[in-house]
Amino acid sequence: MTEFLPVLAVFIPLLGGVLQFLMGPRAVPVWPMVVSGATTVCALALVGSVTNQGDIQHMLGGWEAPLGIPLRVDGLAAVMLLLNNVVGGLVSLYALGAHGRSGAVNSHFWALWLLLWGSLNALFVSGDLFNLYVALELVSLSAIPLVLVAGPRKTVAAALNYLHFALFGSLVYLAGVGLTYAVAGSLDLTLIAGPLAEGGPAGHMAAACLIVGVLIKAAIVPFHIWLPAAHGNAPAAVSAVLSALVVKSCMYLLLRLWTEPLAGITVDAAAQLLGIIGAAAIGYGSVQAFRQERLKLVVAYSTVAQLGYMLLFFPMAVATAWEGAVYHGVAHGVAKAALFLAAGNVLLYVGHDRLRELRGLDRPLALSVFAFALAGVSIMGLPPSGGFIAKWLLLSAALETGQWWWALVLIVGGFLAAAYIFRVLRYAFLNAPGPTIEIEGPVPPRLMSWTALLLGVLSIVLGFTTAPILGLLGGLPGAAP
Amino acid sequence: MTHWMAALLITAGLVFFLAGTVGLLRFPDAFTRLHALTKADNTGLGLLAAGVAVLALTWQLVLLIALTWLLAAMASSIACHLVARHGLHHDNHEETRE
Amino acid sequence: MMVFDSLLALIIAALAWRCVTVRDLFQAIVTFIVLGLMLALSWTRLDAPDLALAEAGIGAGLLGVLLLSTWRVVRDAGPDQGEGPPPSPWVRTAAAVGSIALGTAFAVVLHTVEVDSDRAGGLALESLGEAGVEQPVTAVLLNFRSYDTLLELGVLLMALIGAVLLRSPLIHRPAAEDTGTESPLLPVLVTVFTPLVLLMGTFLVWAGAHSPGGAFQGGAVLAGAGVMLVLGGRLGGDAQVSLLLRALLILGVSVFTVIGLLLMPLEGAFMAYPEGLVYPLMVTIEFSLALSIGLTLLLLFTGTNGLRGAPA
Amino acid sequence: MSTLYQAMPLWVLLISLVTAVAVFIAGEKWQRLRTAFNLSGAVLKLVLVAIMLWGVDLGHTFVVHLPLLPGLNLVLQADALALLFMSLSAVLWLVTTVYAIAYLERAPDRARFFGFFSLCVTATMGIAMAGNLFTFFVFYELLTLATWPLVIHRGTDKVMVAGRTYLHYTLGGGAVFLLGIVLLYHLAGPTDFVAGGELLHLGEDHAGALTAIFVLLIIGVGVKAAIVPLHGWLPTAMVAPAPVSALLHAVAVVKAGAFGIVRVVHDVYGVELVQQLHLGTALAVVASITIIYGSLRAIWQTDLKRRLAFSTVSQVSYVALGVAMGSPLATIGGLVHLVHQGLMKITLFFCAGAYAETYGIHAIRELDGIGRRMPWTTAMFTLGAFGMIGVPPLAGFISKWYLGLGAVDAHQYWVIPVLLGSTVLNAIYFLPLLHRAWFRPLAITDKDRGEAHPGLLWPTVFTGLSAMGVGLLAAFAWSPLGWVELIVVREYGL
Amino acid sequence: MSIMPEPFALAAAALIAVGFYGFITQQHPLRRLLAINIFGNGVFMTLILVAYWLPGDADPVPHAMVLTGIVIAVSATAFGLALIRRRILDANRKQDHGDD
Repeated sequence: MTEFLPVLAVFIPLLGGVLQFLMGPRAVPVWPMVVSGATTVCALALVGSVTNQGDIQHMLGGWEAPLGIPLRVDGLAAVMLLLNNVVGGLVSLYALGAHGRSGAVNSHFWALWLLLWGSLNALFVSGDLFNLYVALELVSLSAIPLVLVAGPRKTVAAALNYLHFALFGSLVYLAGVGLTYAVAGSLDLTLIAGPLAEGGPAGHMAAACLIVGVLIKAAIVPFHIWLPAAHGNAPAAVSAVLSALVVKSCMYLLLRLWTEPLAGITVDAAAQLLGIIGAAAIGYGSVQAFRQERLKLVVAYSTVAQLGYMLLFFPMAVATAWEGAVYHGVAHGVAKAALFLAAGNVLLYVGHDRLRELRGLDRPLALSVFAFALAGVSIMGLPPSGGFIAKWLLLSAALETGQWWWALVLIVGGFLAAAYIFRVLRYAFLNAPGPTIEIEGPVPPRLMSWTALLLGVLSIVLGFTTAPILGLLGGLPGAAP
Repeated sequence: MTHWMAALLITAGLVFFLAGTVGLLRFPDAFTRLHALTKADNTGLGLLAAGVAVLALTWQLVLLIALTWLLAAMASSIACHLVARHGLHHDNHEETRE
Repeated sequence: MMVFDSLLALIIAALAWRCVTVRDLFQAIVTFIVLGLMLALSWTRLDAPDLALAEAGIGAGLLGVLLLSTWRVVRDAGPDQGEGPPPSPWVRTAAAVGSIALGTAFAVVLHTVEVDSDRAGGLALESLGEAGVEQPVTAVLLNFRSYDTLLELGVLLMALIGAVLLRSPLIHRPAAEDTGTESPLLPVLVTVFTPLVLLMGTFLVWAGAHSPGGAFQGGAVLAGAGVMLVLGGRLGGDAQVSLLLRALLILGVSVFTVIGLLLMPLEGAFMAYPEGLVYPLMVTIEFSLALSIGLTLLLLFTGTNGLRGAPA
Repeated sequence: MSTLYQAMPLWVLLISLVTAVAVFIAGEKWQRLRTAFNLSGAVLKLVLVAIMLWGVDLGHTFVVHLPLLPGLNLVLQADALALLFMSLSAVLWLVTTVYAIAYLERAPDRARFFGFFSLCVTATMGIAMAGNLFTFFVFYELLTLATWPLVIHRGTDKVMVAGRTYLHYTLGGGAVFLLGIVLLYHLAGPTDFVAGGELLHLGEDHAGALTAIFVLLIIGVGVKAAIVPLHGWLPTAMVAPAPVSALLHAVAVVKAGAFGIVRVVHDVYGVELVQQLHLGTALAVVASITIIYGSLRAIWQTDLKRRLAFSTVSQVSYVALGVAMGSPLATIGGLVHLVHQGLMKITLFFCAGAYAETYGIHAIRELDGIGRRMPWTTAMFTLGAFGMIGVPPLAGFISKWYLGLGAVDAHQYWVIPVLLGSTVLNAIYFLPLLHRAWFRPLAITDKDRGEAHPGLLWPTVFTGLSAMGVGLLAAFAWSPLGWVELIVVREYGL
Repeated sequence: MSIMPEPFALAAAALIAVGFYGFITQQHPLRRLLAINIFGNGVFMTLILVAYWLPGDADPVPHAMVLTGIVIAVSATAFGLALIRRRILDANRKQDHGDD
């Protein structure tokens, strides 16, 4: 039974989304909630069985590699599945408040969201280079229409830009897939490492294409320009998913590719370059986040910055850095979802998210502001939170490898994050006269406030659940235990 | 023998195509261009099809080639007609400049 | 043949360059379509007739119609639809240098790559006997790597939902002032050709088992028939969508998934077909796929929720 | 011993955390319920701390391990030193809560205030019970975060600026501290707080690295301990409501810093290593400079709370001074000052708050003649001020006496003039104040509202009398001095 | 492989280079989509070459990949075109409102 779980984790939400499309508005919200629940349960069961029994593999169609496509769930995939499905389940609950009424747009939202959910699960369980390309495209092409749910007029430009980059990035990746197949004759992630390493210039070109393609899709500086508008204008639930999970899935892919199929071919210069890009992303994203005048753009630029931390793994490439980078992905995912959901509540209540006019919000929206603050702690990397553990691990790795400059980047990055998080909180707590909230929308439904808060609390709780999660993750692939 | 015949027919077809293309490039406006294109290409295609048909081994294949030619000729004629009509009714010579 | 190939390659490169650099958008689009046809030609030279069919039908044909229709909207909107200022000379130079470097690198790599000839494809060719169909590409698409195909159908569906969300229809019914002047030949075209095209689409799907063709190419041709009906005024977009249409849209992906899931406990793997049932199952899947693909592509063309026959 | 009993540190921590959550949930609406939660939490905590005091005296050990990473544990342990700080916090939390309920009687956002207040106490408890540097840091940063909403409680533009200054200092200090910890862990592996430290064996080979790390760590905790030149946030943070200034800035936050210095010197490095690296004297010099500088600055402050703040800057460094000298007697002086200064300074801040709340007095010149209107408050203020100056037999005298003895013991004779000078300066900035309050004609023109609200007065009286009591009864075994002697005996292995 | 120039390999490289250049320099969203598609065609051509280089019959795996790739690229492009149309509609509507 356990070997069927990866398939179910992909196809429950995928088929659920397809059937939602078939049934239309009448099925909202009962059917999507049933599917969400089933998906979460199934994925958690999958994570549980990986925890207990180790890696799971399922050869699709019964064909052996390299003929068929393998589904594999190892520690890394299991951790990402855990993140994906916990955040996904909570976002579904939040969306029940935001998109729970029937109506064509809401129906499309649920169809796309369930499809996106399934696509992300498909990405995490895939063990095949080309199948990963298809999964990447699935993720992008369900994510971009989701941006439009906020109303095409506001979002169409952002969506178009997003589409351009997503499409271009995946084609670059596909070029890498093609070259890999040329030198390796296989697409199975476990079979291509050796041939790639001996592939000469073609091997290097393949590796470069794969990495650059994923970087474009992950919105890493300087390929980030599509991200803020898309993440900043999408509906809250979608922004949360995009920032917490979608770009994260690309970072996951980068980690996976680097440590497994490309392990023999990566050069130190490239690793250092990735680290430098990461540092640049941290600096640039944070400064931009600090300068934004809209709440959701602050959070969106924060994503640009936070993705940089995961890139610091590459130059260090020791077990501690591995754990730190993955943990950062998890912690950031949870925290960023909380931030966007909280921001969505603000937007719902106030009708806009212009920062200067959001004064004294902590009284009407105490729960959301609190959620924002808790998640902010994790984003700043302050204890006790998941973000802190990640920062601690990365700091330790920096000293372990003698590359102390990354430690400075981490410390400065924490400061910059504090600057933009506290800037938001300052407005929220401000009582002084000045432009105040004029249009007061409905107070967000309790469900929406509490899901945001729950995610905020989770991002703190992650500061104490390190042992089981890192135990599930396992060590750096290829390194001696 | 059949090879030579086929070669001859195909070459003739190509000449018509060439002529049509030259017409397309050289004629002044849309109508004359259409004229060149449709006339020359239909004939060219016919010759080409005939050349290939000579080489065909079974009569089914010949039938298929004939059908192909018929359909292509019909399609291009109707398309030409539609384009010309559109040009006439809209009196729109924008695209004929250059 | 070397000369011919070189000429074709040169034309392809020149067309690409022209498509990117030509000032006029219309010309760029037309160049793009021609480029697609040339690519199709070159791919037949490279032993890839399936892909040539697909490129000519979907990449150049269907996409071409779509591009031209969109071009009309762009043109009607006036000249100010460009995106901001043109890039600075610096950007241009950097892009030129970058692209030359990229192109050179690719050329060098493609000329020096030591291709591994012991590969999955060879295995696929050897295992054709177990795949249920003779045509290797179909075997890969619907059996060995059917999962990719299944997921890809999801991409189509998502693009459709996205287009529907945009509510930017592109229904090509003759405009009101044109109705009186409608060509008498157009109905002929539609009446004569539609059945033929439908027949050909069906044939392509069915032929996919043993010769070039398959669900995608067949679906594209089916969509082409639909496009023709739309352009001929026999079929129009509709804001309302019937349950039947939606059911047909998801038919492919549902049939595919349900077969895979139902057989999973029996065969021990998702999408493993039981011996003896391989061929019928694959044909069932292929036809439902083609139907869904055709309808999806057609709706992507109209940009609407649903379809409506012969508008009054 | 049952595990539940063993896990006492966890319960002590959770009780204030649960209180915080309960207060947040009760919110603005259910005021009585919230107050009930708050007070019962404080009382319960006091009871638990008392039980632990008794337990530690009997020699029980309380340790809780929560493994986070291989080799990285959250460790909560209650040794004698921890309990010293915990008792202080627990007692003063209850007292300050009573005071704050009266002080904020009609103010808005009380749920938020008391929630974060309880969270601050949680953090302080965590700092006290931290069993290693990592745990210490976790709670140290939690304290920063939980204090910020209290500093900016009023929400005006002015306090926002103060809040920003506060964050600049504390987050900066935290970052430096973090760097120090990571470096130390990298060098020596995870080290728990152990009397005498565990680093002595590294002293030979890594003297430079250890010195650098020591400096980083001391800067990190020095920010909260307001050691010059890292003291800038403390006077600015006086914009916070009086109970915050009283408990947090006079006691919890600065004491957390001072406590951190004690832990670093005694339980991470160990006195022997600190002396071997010549760091003790350096720290003593910095502490002395802070003592003199703070006192000097206090003299020129015209705002009552700011003068008290600079007095805090000066007084807290007594702790650092005592610890740095490396003699048992000086250590006794330093540690006992942790409690003594807390009691005295909270009394002074309570009085300042009472003045401000009752008659709107902020500036020192407005104090003229207030002794006649508010005799009890002013009496307590006088007690606190005399204690600060070090008039025998009040609490401050005991501390200074032991510091002086320690200086002689450690042959650091230059410390004695520092102590004397500080005493003189204390007198210079406190005595004119007392003179104004008792002997000058009344300055304020408001109508006579008599004494402060009982809710403000009684906590003040309690702490004021306690400050006197711990001095008078210092010789008893259960006095802070007696407890500190126990600690020092254990620390030095005497 | 021989070092003889392969015309189609050069064409693939040219398509990739030109597509990249267009992606960077083109401002109009429709032109950019075209450039991306040209880039994609270069990639497809590469894959087809890889398939062609298998001794004996052409390798069906890259062919399947290209077919999948074409369908994905076309559906994404179709969606992109819908986006472009929508943007123009919105811009027009805004202008109309401006005229009122």
